[in-house]
Amino acid sequence: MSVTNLLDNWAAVRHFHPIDDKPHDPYKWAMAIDLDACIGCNACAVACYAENNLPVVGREKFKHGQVMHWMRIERYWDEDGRDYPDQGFQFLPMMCQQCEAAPCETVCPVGATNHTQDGLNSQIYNRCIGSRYCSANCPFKVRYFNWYDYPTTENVWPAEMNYQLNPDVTVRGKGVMEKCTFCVQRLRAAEVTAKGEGRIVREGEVQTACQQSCPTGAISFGNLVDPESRVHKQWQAQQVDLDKDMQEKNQKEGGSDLRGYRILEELRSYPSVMYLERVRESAV
Amino acid sequence: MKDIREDIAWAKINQDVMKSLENPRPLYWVILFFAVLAFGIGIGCEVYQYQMGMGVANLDNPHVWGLYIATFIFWIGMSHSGTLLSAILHLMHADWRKPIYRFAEAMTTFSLMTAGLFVMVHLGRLWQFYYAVPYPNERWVWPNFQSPLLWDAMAIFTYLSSSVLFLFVGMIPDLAIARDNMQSGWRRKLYTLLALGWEGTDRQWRNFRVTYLTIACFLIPLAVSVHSIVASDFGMSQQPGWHVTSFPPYFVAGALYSGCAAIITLFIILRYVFKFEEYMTLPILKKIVRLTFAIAMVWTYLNCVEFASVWYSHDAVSKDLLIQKMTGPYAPFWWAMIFCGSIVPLIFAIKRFQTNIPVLFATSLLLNLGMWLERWMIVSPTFSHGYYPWTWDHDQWPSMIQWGIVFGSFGWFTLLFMVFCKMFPSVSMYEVKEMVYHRSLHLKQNGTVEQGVH
Amino acid sequence: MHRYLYFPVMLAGFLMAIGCYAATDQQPTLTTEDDLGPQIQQPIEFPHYRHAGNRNTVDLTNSDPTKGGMEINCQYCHTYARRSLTAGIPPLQKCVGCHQNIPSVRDKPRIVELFKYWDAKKAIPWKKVHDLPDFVRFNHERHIKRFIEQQGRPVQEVCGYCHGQVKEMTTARRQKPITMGWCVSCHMKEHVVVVANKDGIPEGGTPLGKQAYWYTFQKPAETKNAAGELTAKGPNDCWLCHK
Amino acid sequence: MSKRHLLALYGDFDQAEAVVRELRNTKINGFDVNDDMIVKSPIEHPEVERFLGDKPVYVQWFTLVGAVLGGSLGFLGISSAQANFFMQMKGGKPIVPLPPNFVLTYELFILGGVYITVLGFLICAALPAKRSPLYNAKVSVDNIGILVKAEEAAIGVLKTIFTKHKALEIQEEAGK
Amino acid sequence: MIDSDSVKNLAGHPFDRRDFLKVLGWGGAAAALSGCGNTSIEDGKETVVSYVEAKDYVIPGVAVYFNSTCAQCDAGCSITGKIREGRVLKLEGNPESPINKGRLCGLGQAAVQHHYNPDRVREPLLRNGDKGEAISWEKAYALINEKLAGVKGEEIALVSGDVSGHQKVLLGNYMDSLGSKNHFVYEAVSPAVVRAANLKFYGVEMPRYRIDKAKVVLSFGADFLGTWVSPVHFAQQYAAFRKGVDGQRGVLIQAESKMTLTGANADRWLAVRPGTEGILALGIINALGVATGDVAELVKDYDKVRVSRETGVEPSNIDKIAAILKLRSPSLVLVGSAAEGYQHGLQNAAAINLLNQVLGNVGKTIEAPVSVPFPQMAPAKGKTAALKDLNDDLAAGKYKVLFNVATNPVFTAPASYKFRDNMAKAGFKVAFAHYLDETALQADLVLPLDSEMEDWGTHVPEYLADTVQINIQQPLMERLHANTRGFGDILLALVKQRRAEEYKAFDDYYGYLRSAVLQNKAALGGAGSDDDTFWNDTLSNGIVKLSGASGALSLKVDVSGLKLPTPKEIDEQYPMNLIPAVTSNLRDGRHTNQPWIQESPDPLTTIVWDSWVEMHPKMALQLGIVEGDIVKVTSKTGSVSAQVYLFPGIHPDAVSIPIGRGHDAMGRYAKGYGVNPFEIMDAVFESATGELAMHETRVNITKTGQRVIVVKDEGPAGGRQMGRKIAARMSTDQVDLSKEV
Repeated sequence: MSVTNLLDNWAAVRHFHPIDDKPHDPYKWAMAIDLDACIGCNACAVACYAENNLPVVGREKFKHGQVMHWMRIERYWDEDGRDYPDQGFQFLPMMCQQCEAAPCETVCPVGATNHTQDGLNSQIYNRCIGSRYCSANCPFKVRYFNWYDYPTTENVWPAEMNYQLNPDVTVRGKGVMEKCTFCVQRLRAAEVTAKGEGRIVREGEVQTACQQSCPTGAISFGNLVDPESRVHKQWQAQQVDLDKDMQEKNQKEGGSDLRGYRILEELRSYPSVMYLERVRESAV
Repeated sequence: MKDIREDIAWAKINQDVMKSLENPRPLYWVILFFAVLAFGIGIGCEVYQYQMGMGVANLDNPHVWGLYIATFIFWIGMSHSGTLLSAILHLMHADWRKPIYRFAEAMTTFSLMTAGLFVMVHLGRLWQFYYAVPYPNERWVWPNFQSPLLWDAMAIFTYLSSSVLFLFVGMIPDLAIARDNMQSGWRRKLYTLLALGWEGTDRQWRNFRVTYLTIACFLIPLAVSVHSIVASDFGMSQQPGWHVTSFPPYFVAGALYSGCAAIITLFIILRYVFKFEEYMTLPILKKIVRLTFAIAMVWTYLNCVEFASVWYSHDAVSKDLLIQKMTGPYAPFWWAMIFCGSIVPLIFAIKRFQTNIPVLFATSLLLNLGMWLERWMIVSPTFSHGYYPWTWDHDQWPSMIQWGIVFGSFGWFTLLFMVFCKMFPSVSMYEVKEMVYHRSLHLKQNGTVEQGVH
Repeated sequence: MHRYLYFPVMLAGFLMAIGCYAATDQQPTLTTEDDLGPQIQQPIEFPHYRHAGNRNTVDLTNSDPTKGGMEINCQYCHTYARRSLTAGIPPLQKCVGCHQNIPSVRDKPRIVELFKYWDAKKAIPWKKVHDLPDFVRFNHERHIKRFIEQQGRPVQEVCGYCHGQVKEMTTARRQKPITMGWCVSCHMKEHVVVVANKDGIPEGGTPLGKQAYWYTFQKPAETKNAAGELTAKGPNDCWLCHK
Repeated sequence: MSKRHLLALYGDFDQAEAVVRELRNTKINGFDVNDDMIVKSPIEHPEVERFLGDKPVYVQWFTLVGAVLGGSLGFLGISSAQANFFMQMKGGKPIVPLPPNFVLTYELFILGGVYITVLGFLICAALPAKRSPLYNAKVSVDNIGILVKAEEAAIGVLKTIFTKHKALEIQEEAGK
Repeated sequence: MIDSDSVKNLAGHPFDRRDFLKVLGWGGAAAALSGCGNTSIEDGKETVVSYVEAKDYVIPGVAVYFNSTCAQCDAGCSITGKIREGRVLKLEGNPESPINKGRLCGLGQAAVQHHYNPDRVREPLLRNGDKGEAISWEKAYALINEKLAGVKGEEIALVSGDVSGHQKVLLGNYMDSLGSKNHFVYEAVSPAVVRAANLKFYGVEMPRYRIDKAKVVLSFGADFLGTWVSPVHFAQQYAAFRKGVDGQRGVLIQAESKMTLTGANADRWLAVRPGTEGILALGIINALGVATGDVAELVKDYDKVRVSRETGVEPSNIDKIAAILKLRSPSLVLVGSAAEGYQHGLQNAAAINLLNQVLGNVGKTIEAPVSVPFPQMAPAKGKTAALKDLNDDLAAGKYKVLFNVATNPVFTAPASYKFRDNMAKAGFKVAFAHYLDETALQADLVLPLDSEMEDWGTHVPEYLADTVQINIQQPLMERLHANTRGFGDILLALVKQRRAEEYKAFDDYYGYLRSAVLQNKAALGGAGSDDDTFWNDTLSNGIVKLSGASGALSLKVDVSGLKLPTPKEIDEQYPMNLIPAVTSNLRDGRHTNQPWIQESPDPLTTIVWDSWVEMHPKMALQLGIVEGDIVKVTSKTGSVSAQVYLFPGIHPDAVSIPIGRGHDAMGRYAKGYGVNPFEIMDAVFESATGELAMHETRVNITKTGQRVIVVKDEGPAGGRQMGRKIAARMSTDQVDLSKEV
C-alpha cells in the first residue's frame, strides 16, 4: 500500500509547499488584524478562554510563566528617550500565526502537529508526547504546554465551573502542547455543513471566537482564496502575498504606504496572519 | 618511561585482572552505596514529576527545555571517548590504548544509556513514549521522520546497540579467560554462555580481527554522526544562538573533549580502586592528557569560531543573545564555562602536571563541569532570550526536581559502571598480552627475556 | 565458500519478500471481523430485533418475538444522527408516544418499567455501548449524508458498518472494534464520489475541482473507473476527528 | 575410520611455528594438515596465518550486504512510511524530503552493517560453538595449543613430532 | 418558543450529565502503563442521558442560542447564550442590539463564571453567631415579615445598585408598600458629576456622543474604551472614527493624569497634573481664540504659559491641539472620571463641557438622547453620594431594617466612613446576594439570588445607542442551585406580604413580567399580533426597540459660577495624589471572583491576580524604588502595602492603585489577592454634588524593604520591541487609508 503510494505519487510527495504552487483550494483560512482598531481590551483573550477550554492557572503558576492564554495582548512602547508614552501604547494580539511553513511542524517527533489541507497548523493532543520541540522552534512563542494536569488541579474547574466547558473541544491533560487553532471546531463544523450542501463555506458563515467578540472589529478572518472574503480583499489591497518572505511593496524605494505586514516574515515561515500597522496622527 | 612493563608475565596479567572481579574492597561498597543513593533521589524526583506534571521542574512557556536536554547532550558527548579510544586509536595502531579502552568502551555504553533516560525524563507524556517508535501499528501512523529528535533516537539506538556489540565482541576472548578461571557457580555459567565457546582457534581469531576492525570503521562515522545529529536538534531549528554553521563539529569536539576528561577521571579511580598500576601506567595517562589538551584547544578554537561568526554576521538577534549570555543572568555560568573549558586545560600543557594524579583528577572534574556548563549555555539562554522580546524570561531557574534528576543520573552511571567493573574484566587481558608480546619482541631477539612463566 | 553465502542470500530474499508484499498489498482489507464488546446490562432490555428486525414474511400477523421484527427505520428513533455529530438516544417521549397506543404489550414487564420512568418523568440511565475516547469526534451526520442520502444505500446496512447487526440484538452490543485503525481502514478505500451538480444531481455531492484536498490520494480520480464511477479515498485530516 | 584428537601445548609462537612447519613438511597418512589441524592461541597473532597459509575470511561480504540492505531498505521503508495514507504534511517541506531521509539512511546503513557483520562473524567463526574435545585452560593464559585430528595410525607420528619440539604438555583423546 | 417549562425540560437531568471532564489520558496513567492504551474507553460504564421530553430544536450535540441581557455592568449589552445539552457554554453579543451589535467585552463574557461560580450562595442563610444557618425560603420570608412588623416606613432603608425596568417598578411598589422613601441607589463608580455638568450645559444628563462622527476627539480622562458608560458601544464608534470619514482618520487626544485604556490608544496622550484638567480646557479655549463675551472674559487669563505651568502640558502641545481642533470639525470633547474626581470636579467638568460649546459640537457630535416612553422603567442612576447619605443615617441609628440588593458598600466605602460599624447599628439587615461578600457577611439574613442566566427581567440602559431599547433578560438554563431565587421573585413574594390582593394574579415574577409586557403590547410595537406571538418574538429578539422622542439640547452657554481653583501646593507630608484606577476588567470589584477576570492581564500593566502601585519611573528613581518593591502607601486615613509597578503613563506627582482587588471575603478567586484602595481613601467630596472626590486623596510612599516578583505577562524586555518589527506603526502622512478595504 505504502510503497505503491510512494511510487505512484512521487511527484506529489516531492512537491514543495508553499513555494511550488497555489495549493489551497477551496480553503485557506487566514486573518488580518488592524492594529489601529485594536484597543487592547482583552475581550478576544477571554473569548478564547471560553471557547477553547483554557485553564485558569492561578497566581503562582502565572508567576512561573505557565499561563495558558492562546491569545495574548502585548503592549509595546518604544520610548526613544521620552518620559511619557505620549503617543500611546501599541497593542498587539498575538496567537498562533498558522504559518504556511511552520517551524514547529517539521520538528515534532511524532507528527502531532501537521499542516492541514485548509492551511492550518494542526495540533493533535492525543498524539503529542510532550517533547516541546515545537515550542522550542516557534519564533513567536505562541505554543503553550500543559505543565500540570489542569483538569484535576484544584480550583481550575471546580464543580459547576466545569459545566462551562465546550464539548466540541478536548480538555487537555498534563504533558501536551496546545495553541490557537483558529477555532478549528467551528471551521470544521462549517466545512462539513457546506460540504453536505455541495458548496463551500461562504464569507461570514464562520467566525473565530476572538473575531466574534472584538468590539472594534479589528480582527477579520476568512477564506483567503475566496475573492469575496474580506480577508482576501484586505491582503490584496495591502499587497501582502502569502508565499513571499519579502513583499515587493517593501522593496520599493522609500518604503510602502500600505500598512500590511507580517511579523518576523524574514524567517520564511509564511504566517497566515497579516497585521495592519497602527497609525499615528502626525499633526499632533 | 615505558607504557607498560614488557617483561610482565601473561599469567600475571590474567591474575591481576581477574582479581578485580573478586570480592570487592570496602571502598567499592561505599561508592556503590552513594551511587544507589543518588540514583534513588533521581528516581524519587522523576516519580514525583511523572505524577504532578512537568511543571514541578519549573520549566515554563517559552522556556520549555532545561537541564534535562543539557544533561542529555552532556552524556551523549561523554560517550564519544570510548569510540575515540577503541575505534580511532585502533585504526591508528596506537597500542597504548589497549589497557584502557575497555572501560572507556563501557563508559560509552553506560553514558548512552544515561542519556537515553533523559530523553524519557524530558517527555511530558512519558507513558506515550512508544508513539515515537517507528513500529507498524493499527492506526497506520508513523512518527515524523523529519524531526531531528527522531534522527537522534535512531542515531542513539544505532550507536548504543553498535557500542554494546563492539564491547561484547571485543570482550569475547576475555570472557573465555574468565570462564577458564572461574571454578563454578553462576558466574562461570554466565561467562560460559557469554564466551560463546571461544577457544582462541586460528579461525576464530582470523574472523575476529576482521570483524573488530570493521565495526571500528563503522563506529567512527557513527560517533561523528550521533553528535552532529544532536547538534542538528538545535542547528536545524530557527532559533538564535543555535543556528550556527559550525555547530556539528563544535558538538563533536565538545563530545570528545568531555569524553577524554571523563576517561582521565575514571582512569584515576580505577587505577586506585582496582590497583591497576601495572597496566594503567602514568605514561599512558600522559598520552591521554596530551590528547585531551589537543582536543581542548580544538574546542576552544571552535568556540571562538562560533562566537566570531555570530559576532561578524548580520544576525542581530543572535548577536544580542551572545551579548546576553556574556552579561545577563547566565553570565556567571557562561564565564565559568570559558574558564573551565579553555583556561583550566592549560594545566595539561605543563609537563610536571601531566602525571600528577591529584592535579589531573581535580582538573578532569573541572573540565567535565565546564563541558556540562557548555551544554547548559547552549540550551537555556536561547529560550530566555529568543526572537520574541515579549516572551523573554530571564528569571528561569531549574527547580530542585531538575537538579535531583541530573544528580541521580550520575548515580545511575556510577552504579552501572561499578557493577560492570565487578562483572567483567575492565582491562582487556588478551590485548594487554598482545601489547606486551609485541613490545617484547625486540627483547626476545636479544635473548634477554623468556616468554611466559616457565 | 558459497556455504557462507546461504545466510545473506536467504536474508535478502526474506527482506525482498516483505518488500514485495508491502508493495503489492494495495487496498487495505476492511476490518470486518467482529470484535465483540462486553454484554451490557441496560436498565430496560430493549429488544432491537423486535423493532428493527426483518419482518416475518410468512406470517405477517405473528407477534412472536422470535419470529420477526417490524423493520422500523433506525432513523425513526435515532433521529438525531442525521442532524448532529452525536447520535444521541431518543427521548423517553418517543417510546411512550408509540407504546401508549399499543395496549397489547402494555403489561409486559419492560413496558411497565418504561412507564414507571415516564410517570416519574425520569430519564432512563442507558449505558453507553459505543464509547469513543473524549478526544475523538465522530460525525454521524456526515456519514449518513454521504451513504444514505447521496448514495442511497439501505439504512440498516449503513448503520451496520459500525454498529453491527443491531437488528438481531436485544440490547445493542459493540460488534466492531471502533478503533482508529478500523476507522482508517475504511477511509483508505476508494469510495464512489457523488459529484455535486446544480442541474440534476441532488444537493450534497462533493464539489469536484473545489475539493479540499491537496494530493492525488484524496482527490477524486481524473477518470471514471471500469464501473463508470468516480472514486476517492476518505479524508485523512487529523483535525477532522481530533480537536 | 575413526579419528582421534591430540593437543599439544607450547610456550611460544616460535616453537609452535616449528611444529606446524614440520607437520606440513611431513607426509603422514590419515592426517591432513589443512583440515585436521587447529592452532589455539591466547592472543591474536597475525603471523600464525603466515605459517598456516592463507585462509579466507568472508565477514566483509556480510558487512557489504548488511550495509547495503540496511541503507536501501531503510530509505525505501522510511519514504513509503511517509507516503502512507496519513501524509504528514509539513509546511515548507515535501512529504518525502530527501535530507532527513538521507540522515536516517546513513544511520540504517551503519546499523545494518554492524548487525550483519556481527552475524557474519558468528557464522564464519562458527560461534557459538561446542567445546572442542580437547581444551586446556592454559591456552587462555599463555600457551599455544596445536590441536590435531588424526587416524589412529598417525597418532604416534604426531606425538613424536610434538615431543621433538618440546611440547609442554600433550593431551590425548581416549580411544574409541 | 420558550417558556420556563421548556427551559426546565431543556436541561433534562442536569446533574446526571456525562462528566465532560473525563479527558485525554486522564485517570489513564495506570491504564496506559498496563498496556491498555491511553484512552479511557469504558464500554458500558458511562451513562448516556436522554431527555424525557425534548423540543424539536433540541438536538444533542447541536447548540441552541437564546438572547438575554448582560448584567456585568450597566451598559446594557444584549447577549446571545450558546446552550448545549441544557448548559450555557458561552456568551456572545446579540447582533440585533444597537448597543453592542454582536460584540461583547471580556467582562461580559466572564458572566458564565459568575453563573457557575463555586462560591455562590446556595441557601438562604440566617445569622447564628458567626455562622450562617441554612433556612427555608418560607422561613426567610416569614422572618422578614416579622421584623418589619411595627417598623415605620422611615426606619426602613434599601440600598441597591443601578436598577431599571420592571424590577425597578416592583421595587418601587414594595418600598411604597412599606411606606419607605429610603431607596439608596449606589454605585461606587459612576459618572454622577459628569451627569450634573451635562445637565447644566446641555440640559440632559447623558447626551448621545457621536465619536464616529467626530474628526477629533479630545477626552479629559473619559475611558470610553475601557470603563466609561458604555465601552463596547463606544469601541464600535471608535472603530468607525479611526476609519474616518472620507479616509480622514479621526484623531484622539487624551488628557489625564493616569493613562487609561483609552489614553493608551490616543494619538497624543497628555500627562496632566492631577486636578488641572479644567485649567487645560480653558487654556485650549484661550488658544483657540474664537470665544467671545463671557467665555472670552473667563479664559483670558489662561494663556498657555500659565496653563502649561499649572497643568504640566507643554505650550507647543496646547497650540497643536488648538490648531487641530480649529482645523478639523466637528470634534468632540469628553469629560470622564479623571476630571470629575476632585473637590472642584463639577467646575472641571463644566470647563471641559464649555469647550464643546465653544467648538460648536453640541448638536453635531453631541446629540440629544431619546427619551424612554415608560419613565417608571427608566434607570435609577447610582451615585456615591447615596452611600454617604445612607452612612450618615446609619450612623445616626435611623434604620431598623436595612435591605441590601447585591451591592457591596462595606468593600467600596472609604474606610473613614466606618460603614461596617454603622451598618451594625441597623437592627435587621437583609442582603440579597450572589456571594458572601464583605457586606453580605455583615447581614443578618442572606438571600441567595439567581444569576442573571437564571433570572427573568427587563432592563433599560442609561445610555441608549440608537433608539429606545428595552432589554429582556431570560434564563439561559435551568437554575443551577435549587435554592436560589430571582430578584423579581423575591420582590414579588415580599410585596405580596403587604399587598396580597394586588398581586395575587401572579404566581411568579415571570407571570408578572409577561403580563406587564403584554399590557403595553401596543406601545411596545406589538399591536396587531396575539399575545403569545408577541411574547415569543420579544423573547427571541432579546430586545424591544422603540422609537422614542428625541429632545433638544440646550445651546445656551452659562459660565457664571465657573471658577477653577489654582492647583494646590505640594503637601510635604503627603506629596502624591492617589488615583484609584478603574480598570476595564475589575470595575468596582463585584466580579473579582471570576477567574477569567483575575487572569486577564490588565491591558496597560499586564499584571494579573494582584494589586499594584503604579508609579512613574522618574519618581521611583527619586525615591530609590524599583519594580516589585513593596511600598507602604499612607494617606491621612490609613495605609496599604503593595508591590510597585513602574509605568511611564502616569504623572510623576501621582500614584495609582486599581480598584476591585483586596477582598477579604467573596470567594476563592477574590479573597486575599491584592489591596483595596478604598481603605485609604479620604472622605473628601465634590463641593457642588456631594459625590465622593475619589482622586483627591493625597498619600506618601515609603519603602518597606521587601521585594517580590511582579506577576505579569510582560517579559523583562518590558514594552520594547528590541528592533524587531512586531507592533509596527506609521504616521498619517505616510499612509493612505482611502485605499483600504
